[in-house]
Amino acid sequence: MSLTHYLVLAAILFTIGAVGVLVRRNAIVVFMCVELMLNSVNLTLVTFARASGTLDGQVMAFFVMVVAAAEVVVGLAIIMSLFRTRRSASVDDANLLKY
Amino acid sequence: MIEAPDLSLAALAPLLFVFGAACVGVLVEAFAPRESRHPVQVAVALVGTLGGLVSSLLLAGERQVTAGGALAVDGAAVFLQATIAGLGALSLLLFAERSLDPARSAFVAAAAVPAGSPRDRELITAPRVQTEVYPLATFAIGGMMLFVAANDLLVMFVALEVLSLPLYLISGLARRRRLLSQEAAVKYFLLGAFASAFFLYGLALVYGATGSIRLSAIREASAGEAGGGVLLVLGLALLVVGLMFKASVAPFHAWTPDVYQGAPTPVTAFMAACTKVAAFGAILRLLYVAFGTDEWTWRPLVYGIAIVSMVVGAVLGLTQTDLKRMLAYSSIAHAGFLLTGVLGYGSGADGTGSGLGATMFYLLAYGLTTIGAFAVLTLVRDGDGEATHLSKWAGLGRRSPLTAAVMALFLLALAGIPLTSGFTGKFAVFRAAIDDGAWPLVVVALLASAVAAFFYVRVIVLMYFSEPAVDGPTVGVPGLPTTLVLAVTVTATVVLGVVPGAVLDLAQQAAIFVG
Amino acid sequence: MDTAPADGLITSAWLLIALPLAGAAVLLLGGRRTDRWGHLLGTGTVVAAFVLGLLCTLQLDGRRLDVDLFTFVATGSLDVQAGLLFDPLSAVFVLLITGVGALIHVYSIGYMAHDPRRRRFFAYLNLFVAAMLLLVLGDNFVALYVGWEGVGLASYLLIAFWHERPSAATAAKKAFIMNRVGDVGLALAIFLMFAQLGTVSYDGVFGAVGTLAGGTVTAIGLLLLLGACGKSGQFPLQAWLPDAMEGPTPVSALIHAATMVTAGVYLIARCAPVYDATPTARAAVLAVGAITLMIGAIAGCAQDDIKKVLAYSTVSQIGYMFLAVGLGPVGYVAGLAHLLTHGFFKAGLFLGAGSVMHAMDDDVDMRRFGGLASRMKVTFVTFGLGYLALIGFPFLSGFYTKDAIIEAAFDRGDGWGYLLGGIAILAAGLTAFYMTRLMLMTFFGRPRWEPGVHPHESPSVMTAPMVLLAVGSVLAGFLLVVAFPLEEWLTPVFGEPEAAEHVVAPLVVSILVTVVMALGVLTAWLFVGRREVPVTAPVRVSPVTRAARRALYADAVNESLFMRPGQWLTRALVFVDNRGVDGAVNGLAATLGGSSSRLGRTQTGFVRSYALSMLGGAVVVAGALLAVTAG
Amino acid sequence: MTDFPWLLTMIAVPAVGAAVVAALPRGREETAKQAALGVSLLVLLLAVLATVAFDAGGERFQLTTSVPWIPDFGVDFALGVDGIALVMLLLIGVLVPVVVLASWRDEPTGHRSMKTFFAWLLLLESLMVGVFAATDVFLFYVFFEAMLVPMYFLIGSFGGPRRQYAAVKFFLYSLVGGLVMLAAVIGLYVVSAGELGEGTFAFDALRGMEIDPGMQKLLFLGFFVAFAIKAPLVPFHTWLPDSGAEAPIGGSVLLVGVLDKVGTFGFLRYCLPLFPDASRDLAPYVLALAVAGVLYAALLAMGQSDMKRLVSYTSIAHFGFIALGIFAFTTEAATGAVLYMVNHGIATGLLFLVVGMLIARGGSRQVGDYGGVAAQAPLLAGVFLVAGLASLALPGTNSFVSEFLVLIGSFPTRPVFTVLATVGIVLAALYVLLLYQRTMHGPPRGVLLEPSPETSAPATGGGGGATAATATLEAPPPAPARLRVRDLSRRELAVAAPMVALVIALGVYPQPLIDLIEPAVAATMSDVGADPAGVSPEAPVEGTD
Repeated sequence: MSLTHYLVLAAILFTIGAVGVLVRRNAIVVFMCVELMLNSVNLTLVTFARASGTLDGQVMAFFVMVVAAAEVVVGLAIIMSLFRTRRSASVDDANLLKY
Repeated sequence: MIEAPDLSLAALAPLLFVFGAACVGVLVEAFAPRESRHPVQVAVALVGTLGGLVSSLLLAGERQVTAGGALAVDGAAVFLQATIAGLGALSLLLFAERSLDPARSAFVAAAAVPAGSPRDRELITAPRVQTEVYPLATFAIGGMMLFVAANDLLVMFVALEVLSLPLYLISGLARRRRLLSQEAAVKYFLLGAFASAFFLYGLALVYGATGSIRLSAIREASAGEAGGGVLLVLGLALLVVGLMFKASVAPFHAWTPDVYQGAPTPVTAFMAACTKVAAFGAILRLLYVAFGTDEWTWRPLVYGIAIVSMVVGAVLGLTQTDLKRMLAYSSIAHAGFLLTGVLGYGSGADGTGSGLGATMFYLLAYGLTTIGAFAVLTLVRDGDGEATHLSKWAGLGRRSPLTAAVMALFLLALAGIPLTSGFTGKFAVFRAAIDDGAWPLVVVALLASAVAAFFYVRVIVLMYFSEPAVDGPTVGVPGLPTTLVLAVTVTATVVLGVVPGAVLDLAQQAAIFVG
Repeated sequence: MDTAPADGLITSAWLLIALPLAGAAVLLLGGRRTDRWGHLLGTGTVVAAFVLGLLCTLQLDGRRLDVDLFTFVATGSLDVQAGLLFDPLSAVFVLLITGVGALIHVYSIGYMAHDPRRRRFFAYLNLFVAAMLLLVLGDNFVALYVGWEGVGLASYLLIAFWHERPSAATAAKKAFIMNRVGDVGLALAIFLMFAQLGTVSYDGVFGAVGTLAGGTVTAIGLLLLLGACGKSGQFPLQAWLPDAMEGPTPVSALIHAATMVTAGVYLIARCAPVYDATPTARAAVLAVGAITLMIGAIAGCAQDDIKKVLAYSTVSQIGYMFLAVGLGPVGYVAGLAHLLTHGFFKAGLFLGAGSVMHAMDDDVDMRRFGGLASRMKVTFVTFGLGYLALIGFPFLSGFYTKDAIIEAAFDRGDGWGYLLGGIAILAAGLTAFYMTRLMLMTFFGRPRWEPGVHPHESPSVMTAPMVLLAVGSVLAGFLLVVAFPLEEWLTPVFGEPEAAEHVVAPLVVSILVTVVMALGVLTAWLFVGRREVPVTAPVRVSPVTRAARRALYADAVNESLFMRPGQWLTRALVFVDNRGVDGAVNGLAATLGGSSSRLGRTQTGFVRSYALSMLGGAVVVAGALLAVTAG
Repeated sequence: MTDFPWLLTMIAVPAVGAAVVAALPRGREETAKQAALGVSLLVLLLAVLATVAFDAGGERFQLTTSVPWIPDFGVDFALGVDGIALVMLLLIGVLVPVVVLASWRDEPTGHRSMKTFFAWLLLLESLMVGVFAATDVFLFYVFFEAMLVPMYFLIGSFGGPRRQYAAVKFFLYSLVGGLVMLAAVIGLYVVSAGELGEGTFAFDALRGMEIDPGMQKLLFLGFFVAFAIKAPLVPFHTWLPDSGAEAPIGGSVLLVGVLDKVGTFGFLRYCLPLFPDASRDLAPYVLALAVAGVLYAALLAMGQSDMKRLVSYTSIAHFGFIALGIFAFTTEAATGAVLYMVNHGIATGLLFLVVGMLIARGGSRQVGDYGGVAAQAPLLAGVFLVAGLASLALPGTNSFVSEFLVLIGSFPTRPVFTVLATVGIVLAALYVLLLYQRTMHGPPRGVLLEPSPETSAPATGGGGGATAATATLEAPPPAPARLRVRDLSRRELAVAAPMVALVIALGVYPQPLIDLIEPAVAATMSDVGADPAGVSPEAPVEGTD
């Protein structure tokens, strides 16, 4: 398996994540799809690190994980408060602001 | 033996001040007694941001790359940091306003209490003030200041998140109309995270294409066409998408009206002013430093995006009936105008154009005016908080001439009428663009300005030439913080319009990127 | 001929204009304070001007003198000096204007005695005299033009003097507008002269006419003729003059009979050097004169309004004058002589008509007159003398001057000459017919007065001018043609008279004209004098009569050719402007607004559609970038 | 005397005056009026003194002041006047006090204080002086656009029933024009940076540039559109009837009298000298618009039932004449055009003022609501007539001289356009006399009719209007109808008298103004490649013998 395969896999994952964001209604799932996108990036980074023979990419992956974790904290908090108010985590229900 | 990275503390002083204040703020939140928290938090945040402002002003003329090459402390960075710190301090003053809302604050007392619950109704009028917004906002300011100085893509990404995450939170902290506020936060968060993912993927691709994420290294690599090609171009595209999102440039603007409308007005002011500055700082740095030699690639792209943004902002703004939403569309249109300045990079790859300085001046002028405009919005209230519906503003000129006059000034500045800062800024960016041969773009920009002027003028018509509504809003008497903000922004709007020479000169001198 | 700077009394020729102008200014600005003595001041200034004019004329001695006043407009190569030219031609006009003007001022003191606005009437009359004097005294075309439009204004003010009457207001407007049409011609002639010659002074233009291309001279001549037609009520701009009778009768006498309407004749005579150089334009003058001559005479035959009859008569008589000046050098003097005698007898006739109206409670319908000869002896006698002078009764004024014109026409010697002469003789017969009809209907027959009307003679302040004018009507022709020939007086202007080669012997012409005149009188007596005149005009009349009553449909033509299409055009343009031009702008605004709300619908409020738009944007951006890179 | 900063003072005095008037406490309306009158008279005095200090035969620009303003853009705060600008300053000096006096007792419709009105008026005066006195293109542009704001508020706050629509329309039209011009201004700067090495906005420096013809056309169009909207040429004119009709009378006078002249002034000052080749190439098109405007607007004026709209349309026709004079490229015509700018300000200003006086009496702008006024208000009718005659350019009034100069000067170079425009003088007579006849002549009728005696008694109470209206339906028609109209008051006479005097004086002796104007016009003509000495006759003139 060449490195290209990893890159393609990562791209597929990224796409799945992006499409997930578009098609899923549950805010948590949408958010998980974003996380999937981030992780596909991690895969890409690690692949490139491997290709260039340096560790930079792998270090970056760690950075991304940390940031993702922080994002989870913030995100869950926000989604939680929405859920508690509306008793629903569907992003389509949050539709007061428009036009 | 690992070498410690070179770290110029002096050059990092603005960042250190702000982040330091943010950390202290967290500690205060944890340890200070509830009664004394508010003044202390405000003081800490202001000291931090003003310290950042002062220290960045002292850094004027500084040109170095520090922190192991991760940060570039150059003219542009310092100018934008000072701008962000200053605008941030003004926003914080708006946060700190306590005399307008009967409940003493624009922010929710307990964010965890479900909106609309009995406890929430109880709290809505309780004079309890929550102070977590101050450290959060200070972190965001710090993130923004880091953003504009980031000399490598990873730092840029981290800064992006540092500035975004607190913003997501404080967007949802409105005391009134909490449902809207929460919805705004969710939308902002989900879309922001989505955009971050794009940015990050772009980062990865650029890394793959060039083997580095240092801007200067990317520049060399792209110039040499060594690792260029498709990966680099795709990477550039995705990076741009991530940044344009933050700058609320169409077609990545969709969140802007909703979030501007839903977020607490001081936060909207903060976002409109500071986020825009930070995002454009990063765009400029990315395009000029990393892809400065690749000008031919991004130029048509920015050209097109600028047109879309101006047209969408101006046209959609026409039919808005909510002032905050209207200002959001105005912000989208202004993002387009700013992009015309970005195009004034200079012929060839040497970057001799006046675009950088012009754009930075525009950012400063726009930031000050827009904060002022939102500050006026906080004054006009009815029983349900701020009265942002356009119809409520009818006849305001008769009811409260001073408020209306100040608002009219800001609107005229946003429309770009001479003798206001908006005109100077527009003139500067358009000149830069025409200088670079982009006159068709400028013509479009001018037409868009004309269209946009219609909705600004419509507000003035309502305020001055209409009969006051019977159940019209009341105009609150602002406390010291808001008064201060209004004084500063009004003065700046007029001064930058009438005698802009010194500041323009400053921006032009600061228009230097290193790295 | 050289122009010399003025000397002696003539240096103060500007006072001729200034005196009546000052009178007008005092009366207009002075307000009610001047009500008591305003008419005296107004009359006094004109009398003073007459005396001054007379003295100047006596000093003139056939010279051509220039009075330079000040620089009116000088820019670039245009240099218009405000200056006066006092030469035999202008002297003749000065005397006519101030002389007849003074008499009519005196008459007006009585005629307007009971009008609360008498002061203003005199102010306007003074204004007219001043403008008319400027017209004839100016030494360049711009001064002429200023006077030209000035008399138009005075005419407007005076026709609309009783402006509560809508008919008066409309008539005044009509007069001004039709005059303006003519003025366009005059203005364009001036522009053309300036463009071609770089000057607008008489000396400059006339001196250089010879250098111009023939077509240009013809164009100038035709444009000047258009101006002359407007002012003098000549075809095709004749329709305003009869309507102008809405003004007080002294106005009709002074402006619309004796002086202003003859300005066209003055213009053509003054521009003799131009017309001498262009046979084409001269032919046009002839044609205009001949056509108008007939139109006026025919229309005059069918009018019942005493002033309208006189008005059409004026139109017709000025046609004679145009015919004369159109004949070229041989005709100028004849035309001007007729102009002067016509000034006397037509003014006298109008004053007489005013006296009659005064007696008949301002009624003008001759069908309700009749038998006034015994009640108003002075009026009858003076009017009768004027009548005889007009129809060319032997040895009265009209006899001399009209015959001269007819002779000159025959003297052309070609077929056209016979045609023109024939027309002129025919018109003389028609003149005799309609004037006799007027006399018979007014002064003879059974009284047909409205109940309550008690005719009486007018006061002496009115009759005195009538008597003087009647004397003039009787003698002027003899004096001007035989005793002190006008021809000699005007020699410095038009050059030595050529020895006329008569095609038809003058005696033959005179006899012919007299016979035709007698036929006209006879016919009138047959039609009117022998029968009872119906008090209301008969409805069932021949098409010829109907056409004559409506003045050969001149108004109808104007209305259907200009007025109605103009109104339609205006209405259409208002629609175009509101819906088209403004509509386009408003439509653009509406389109923007519409697209705004339609585009606004894309802001659905759903996060997922926002994300989709972002993803779409990202794909487009990436695609575009790749395309740019690849291409 | 010439060292004194006349122009700066003329800008500063009304600006300070505006601030003072605005800062007066509420309820001091009388003080505000007096202060405004005093300040405007002071400006008039300054304008006259500046004219005295001006040497007609001297340098092109005099009384100059120049201070660096925005060095980064190469902008100077540079003031200076040539003869053309100077006569416009004189016009401003004359019109503003008259307008102040005319607005003395205006009852504002928007319940807004007259204090604000006068403050805006003075600010407008300051900016108007600035726009004519600027010799830096950027500075000119700034004044050009800033001028919109006070006018916008004057229309919007103090105008008629449709003032909102009119104000927005005015603002947007002008703004669009201004923005297009902004592009050209920037373009000019960029071009100058290429041509002269350093970007500049100084008029004198820009004048000497040789710009590429294609670029010239673009820049010319940029300026032209702005000016053609300001001094409305067909088809950019539709804002003026709305604004002219809805603005308060004083606003209309200044709008049409001065503000719109900036457009024609701009043609002459900026379009011709800066872009001579483009001006020559595009002149036929401009002339076509101008002449179309003369005829089209005159016909439209006849079709108007609203007096103020009518007068606005007449102004559009007059602007056509001015544009014709400017783009005929002869000294005579251009001098006439400048003179026209002054004279039109006075004549149409007077017409607006007197129409305003009539409207103040009847409360209606409709022509059809008046009739027979002359019988009972002879002074009003007299002033109306003088204004109307000046509008139709009767000789003896000031407009004649300018219209005549325009036409006679245009004829040699543009005979066809001139002939068409000359037809316009007939139409001018038509619309003026129609208006005059309908309102002033004829039997008394319309809104000013006196209610019959028996109905006026109960109408002394509150709702007099309604009572009178219902009563007249029942009452038999009163035998001799009379109008309830008073003639001009002393204040109104004080407004009209100086204007009438100017109409006559400048009609009889215009040469002093021409002497002021001509050198600057000649300089402009040589810039555009025409012979500054004027038209040379086509046929050689031989000595008169």
